[in-house]
Amino acid sequence: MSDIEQFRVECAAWLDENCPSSMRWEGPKAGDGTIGEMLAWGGRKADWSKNPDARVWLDRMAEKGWTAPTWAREYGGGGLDKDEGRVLGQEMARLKAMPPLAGFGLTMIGPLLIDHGTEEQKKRFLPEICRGEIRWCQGYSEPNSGSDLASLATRAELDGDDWVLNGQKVWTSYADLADWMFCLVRTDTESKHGGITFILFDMDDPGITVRPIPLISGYSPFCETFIEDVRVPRDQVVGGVNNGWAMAKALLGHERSMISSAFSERSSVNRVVELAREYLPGEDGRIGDAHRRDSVAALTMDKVCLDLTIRRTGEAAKLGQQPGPETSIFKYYATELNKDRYSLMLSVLGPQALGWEGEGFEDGELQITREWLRSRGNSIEGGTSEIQLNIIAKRVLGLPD
Amino acid sequence: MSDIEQFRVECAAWLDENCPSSMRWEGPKAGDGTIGEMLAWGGRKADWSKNPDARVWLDRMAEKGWTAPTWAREYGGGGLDKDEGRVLGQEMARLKAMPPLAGFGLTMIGPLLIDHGTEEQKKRFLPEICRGEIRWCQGYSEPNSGSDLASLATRAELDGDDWVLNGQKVWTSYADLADWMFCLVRTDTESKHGGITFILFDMDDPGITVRPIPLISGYSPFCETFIEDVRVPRDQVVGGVNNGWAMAKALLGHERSMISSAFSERSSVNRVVELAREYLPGEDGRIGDAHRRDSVAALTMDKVCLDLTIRRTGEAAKLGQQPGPETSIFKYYATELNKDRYSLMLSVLGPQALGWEGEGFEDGELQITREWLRSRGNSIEGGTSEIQLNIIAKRVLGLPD
Amino acid sequence: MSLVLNEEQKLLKTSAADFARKESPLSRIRAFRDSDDELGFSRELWASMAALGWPAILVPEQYGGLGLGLTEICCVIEELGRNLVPEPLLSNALLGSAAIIEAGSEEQKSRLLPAVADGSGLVALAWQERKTRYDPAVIEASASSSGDGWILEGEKVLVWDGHVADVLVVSARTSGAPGDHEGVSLFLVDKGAAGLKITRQQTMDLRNAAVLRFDSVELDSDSLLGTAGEGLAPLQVVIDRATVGLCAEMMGSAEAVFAMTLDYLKTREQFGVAIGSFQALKHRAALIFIELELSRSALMGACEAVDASADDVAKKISTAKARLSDTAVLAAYEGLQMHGGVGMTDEHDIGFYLKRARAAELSFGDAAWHRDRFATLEGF
Amino acid sequence: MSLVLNEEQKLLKTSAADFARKESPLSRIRAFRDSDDELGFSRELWASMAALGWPAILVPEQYGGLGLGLTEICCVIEELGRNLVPEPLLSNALLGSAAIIEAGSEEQKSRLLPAVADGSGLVALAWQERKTRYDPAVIEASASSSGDGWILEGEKVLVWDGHVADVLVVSARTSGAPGDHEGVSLFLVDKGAAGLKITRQQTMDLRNAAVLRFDSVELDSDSLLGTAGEGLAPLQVVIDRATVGLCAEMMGSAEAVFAMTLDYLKTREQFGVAIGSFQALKHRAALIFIELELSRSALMGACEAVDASADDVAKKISTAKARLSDTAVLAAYEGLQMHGGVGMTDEHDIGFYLKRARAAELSFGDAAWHRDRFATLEGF
Repeated sequence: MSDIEQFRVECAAWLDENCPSSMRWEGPKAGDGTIGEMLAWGGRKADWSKNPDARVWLDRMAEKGWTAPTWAREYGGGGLDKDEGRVLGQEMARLKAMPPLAGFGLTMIGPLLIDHGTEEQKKRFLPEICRGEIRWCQGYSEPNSGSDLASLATRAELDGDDWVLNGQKVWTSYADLADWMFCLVRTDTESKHGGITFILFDMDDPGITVRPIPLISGYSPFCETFIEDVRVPRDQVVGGVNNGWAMAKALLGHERSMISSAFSERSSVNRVVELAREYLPGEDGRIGDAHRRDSVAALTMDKVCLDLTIRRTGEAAKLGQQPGPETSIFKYYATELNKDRYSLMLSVLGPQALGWEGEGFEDGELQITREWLRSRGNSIEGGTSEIQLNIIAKRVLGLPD
Repeated sequence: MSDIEQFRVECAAWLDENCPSSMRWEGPKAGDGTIGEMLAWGGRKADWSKNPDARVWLDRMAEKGWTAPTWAREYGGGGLDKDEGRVLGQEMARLKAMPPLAGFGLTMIGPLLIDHGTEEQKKRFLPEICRGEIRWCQGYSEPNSGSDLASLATRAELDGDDWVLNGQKVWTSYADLADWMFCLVRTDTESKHGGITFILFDMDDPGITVRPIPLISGYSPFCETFIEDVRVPRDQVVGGVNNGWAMAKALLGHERSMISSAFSERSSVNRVVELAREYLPGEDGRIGDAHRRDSVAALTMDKVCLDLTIRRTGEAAKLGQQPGPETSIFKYYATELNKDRYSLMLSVLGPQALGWEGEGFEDGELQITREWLRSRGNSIEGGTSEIQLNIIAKRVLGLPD
Repeated sequence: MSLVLNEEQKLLKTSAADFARKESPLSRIRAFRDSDDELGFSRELWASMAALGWPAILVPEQYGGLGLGLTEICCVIEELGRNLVPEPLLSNALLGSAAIIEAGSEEQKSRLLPAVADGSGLVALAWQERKTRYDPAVIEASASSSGDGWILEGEKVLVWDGHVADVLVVSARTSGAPGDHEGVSLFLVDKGAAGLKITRQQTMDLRNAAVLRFDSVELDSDSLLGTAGEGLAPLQVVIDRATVGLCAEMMGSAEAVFAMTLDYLKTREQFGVAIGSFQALKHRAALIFIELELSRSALMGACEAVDASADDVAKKISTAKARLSDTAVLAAYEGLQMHGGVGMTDEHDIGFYLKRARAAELSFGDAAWHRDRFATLEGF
Repeated sequence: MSLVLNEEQKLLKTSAADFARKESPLSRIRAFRDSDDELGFSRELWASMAALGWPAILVPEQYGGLGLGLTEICCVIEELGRNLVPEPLLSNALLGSAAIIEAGSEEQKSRLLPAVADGSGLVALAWQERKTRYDPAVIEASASSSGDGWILEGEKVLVWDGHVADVLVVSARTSGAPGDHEGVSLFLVDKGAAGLKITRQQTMDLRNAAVLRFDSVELDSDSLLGTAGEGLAPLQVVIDRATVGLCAEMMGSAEAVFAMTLDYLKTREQFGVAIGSFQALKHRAALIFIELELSRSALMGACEAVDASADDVAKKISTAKARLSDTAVLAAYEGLQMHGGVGMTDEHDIGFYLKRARAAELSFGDAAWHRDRFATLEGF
């Protein structure tokens, strides 16, 4: 048996012995929480009461370094090579094992530190990330920046060995649950893109206040973060002073693709079909309203085309064609389609979509209405639809400014 | 009896005696030509063989000055006051009498000359216009101007007492049938809007060549007019040298409203309903295809809304509210609706819409296909849809440049 | 008749606009919501509105009303709609009392309408059930005769302002099955009737409404409104006119959300310029403007048709509701998108308009439903 | 199977692209039209295409063909579609000879297919009548048995390249009424058969087609293709695959019209700048690009499903035709509008693409028809 096959056997055996059965995800079942609740997000403020097995799974995997299997062992990773990492992934998939740890630490700030952090930063942060001891949030958007991220105004001024930060961040997801923030601040007002610095700080530092942002759909993980005279040591800058724009660009692509794939997967089109069958019943399981039936078919087919496009791009990537700016179409199309889908669901529900809570409505109806409202933000967050169209026009089609 | 009632009685009697019965239009009947063929357009090249009565009617009315009833008698008009003019209109409507003369002479260049022409120009041109002896065409567009009319390049250079013209005009409707052109030319290259002059010339002048422009739909009244060293006397400038932009603006409004009302009236939505009933038959005279039925209903209701809007604006105007730039919505909406209507008609015809001429298709099918192709130009001619939206955004909504 | 307002109507509209601006800014419905106010509106403000004569507009003069038309009440409702004013004008004047005017006996009118006109009495119309969707014939609530009177059973939902109405007009089957046109009857039910349970509903758009449960509610013989089994026709007339009222409300709120959006386009800067200078947004704003203009024409056309008792009144009403539904949703969707992230926050007011726009769209027939009705009326 | 082309397929596509660019610029169909050419294409160029093996792609190897798949022929058709190349590849390979491959006997295949493969024989499929619309069962042409053979009566329209076909595959009723699924039979008819009148049709999009009139045409017993009365199933299979071929053609022509439009946006100046710098046009161009990308995925998905004989092949084909129909029309409509007046002139090439886009949309089922079919296949 080759080394890699030997690894596969050992790996499978270990996983089978150590992965708690509740961490093997067969899709949503009655009594389960949502997948978001079942996953381990880690951090000092983690509440494990809903998913105690998740903590067991995290700790066991972290001990082997398999929360970040291909990172170096000295940074808390598994030290696996590419082939071994793939085998581990395959064996986890075979068991339907959930990832032992989720969040920005592993997916965003960790990789960035590996590429651009100092040796000290890597030693300080990566092991804690791998063990799920610190949870991260991202401080990019500000009330007056929006699509024009580079116009950010939170300023950092050097005072001795510390940067002193003042300003405000918005749309900080789970800032109330995070331990550290990676953040863009303005260190030079002369240069728009060239005056931005990427910096890390502890959310427990004095001067930081976090306030959740309720949305039109109700509760949301988004927060406002107020930053008042927060002192951050110089060695918490990543990638050098005034080099934050380059750091942000490296990460922004990640975020966009995550959001589009999240929305592409999350809500299945069949839900629209089932709703239409229930609320607009026709003969033999058909949808009784021919006009809506056409709309349901159109959206179902749109989803088929989107999925085919994602698959096609993936196959082309495997053949060595690097995906370029045309991936903006995923963000655009997936989010617009999701909006259309929820809009149609409301039309299907009719007056039963009018509820907020309480009497007169089914729970499922109330939920769809909330999700519909939330869906309206899909084409705003992570780069608006308009920004995606600008990118396509300029960078793919080469249309002039 | 008051003077005006006396006038009404005489007017009615005269009209009844003098208006040929074929000039009393009850709507299209079998054997009639189109209304465009039946109308008198006048001019030296007129062919009266299809409508000899139209010539009789024109001559009789022109003799009384009633082709332009409210223009002064000395210019060939009827010299009627406003009340008399209205009474004449009412009595003509009562008889369903067709206008005795159509074309740009009465509707565009005539009124412009009355407001801005020299006394000599009025004496020279207005009587000929009133008698239908000269037919006019309009030389605005050029191959490289398009929506940006002020960028026109046909140049006029002074040589003695003549302007010498060189350039090319496009989209000159009926240039092949017209006797005179009113035309914008560049007399100053330093100033874009301020270097344009409004000038008149005879189409028989040496150096003018006219070439019809076939469209994607086949024959069209549009022509290209090539202008090569055409000598035009100075006294054929209207409104002064380098003042042409003001003249054009006064006329452009006319043209836009004419085009939108033309398209709004021309093709009735019921045609879509009748076609859908014929090609997609259902039970009890209903349209059998529920999805198309929805589209037919939507377009029918759109037309109702457009007609109500035109009526509402008209009533507001009667109450003294001057229509402003918001009338751009008529041009936009009427033409987009007409395009949608023809697009839907093609969908209703299905494969029977694929013909150009000859075997395998009904005449009516072939005609709809041609009209559909022609309709695609509606949102381009007379100010593109994009220009209309720009006007609304800027001048109605006050959005910044 | 006309598609533009006459001087009296303009005056009425201006005074309603002044009233709404001064007395009822948008912050009121937010405050009612956040304080879990049990009425969801103010009886004092309602009294002020009554003093201005608004509840009396449609009540015939012999019952203490002004005997004016739909155009007049729409002038008021549109301006209230601009600020989402929560007082129960539409529900009372165009649904509850309208049913009494349309179907009631002389005795019933004389007894009930004077209080409607002076604002002291509120009447609500209970016509919708969970499966009604947009067809008032699809009801299961039933009334069986019992001696001289009736016994009412069933449930009604989305009874606008049903939580505060003194009298409820309730549709119920006295024969037939859900969907049948025959067999629908209308009844007057006192809010205090034994066996009637009224529960306030929390709607997403903060329109005040209630669920009514009838558990063997005994009704006198004179509680029947109109003729037994023939209630659908007057009910349909009432709902149709109320639909125009709803259109007027949508007109006001759609113009308000567009005004809010235009203002944002002119003031919000990105990349160093006002975002309203981006041509793509300009064109989209212009398209909304066009829809608003066409919508106003459709609304005025429907008002005119009702007030002139025109033959094509139902077609004009369906045209208006279809258009306003599409326009209101477009203006709200586009407005939210153009506001970006801030529009998604509960703190911003635009969410109220978005919710109201779709709730109104999905009430009394959405655009597709009215297109279908229009096509049927046109015979195709 | 895959949604991206393999190296051989890419090579085939590149060579077809080179061929179309060098040998068949758009000016060719204009020249054929303006000269009233009676073929509407060139036999010489067709011979060159045959020499490249294109008509042989789908013909099984035992009959002299290459035995390749739908993906391969679509590679070629797409590139020909880019220049609206008029030679009869699609009609011959995906309609006429495809019906023989699908339904023919061993004898019929051996007799007819070698000539198809080497390009010397052309076969057309006559399946549409004036009322067929998109349902091949809606036909009135009839074949009654007569002795050992058949007598054919009726009319077929829009027979692609029917004016030059040596052999015609004709659908006719041997029993039943228009719309019945049973009773459709397929026949092989020689172009010279007595009683057959072939008239070329002038289509708006310059696709070569003919009307066939059958006036008591006598057919031998061996002219029956497949089983009497059971011709609809193989016919439907053939039409479905040809639909994918049509999608490939539409893909090529939609990309061509978009390229033409992009070029115009970059070079045409108004108000002193390239019109492609106007954001409203930019966004619209980006939306077309998105549709083209989704369309390509739908096309590749349909090719893959056919070549892999997937269970959902019909759904994938309907998805592709619906998408391509919408995209092709969008790209042409927007392209024309962005070109402004010059695009309306017959002199400009964009009109050819516009006409072809809608003609293709209205052939073999438009988007709405395929959405309906998809919904039925999905059982809703």
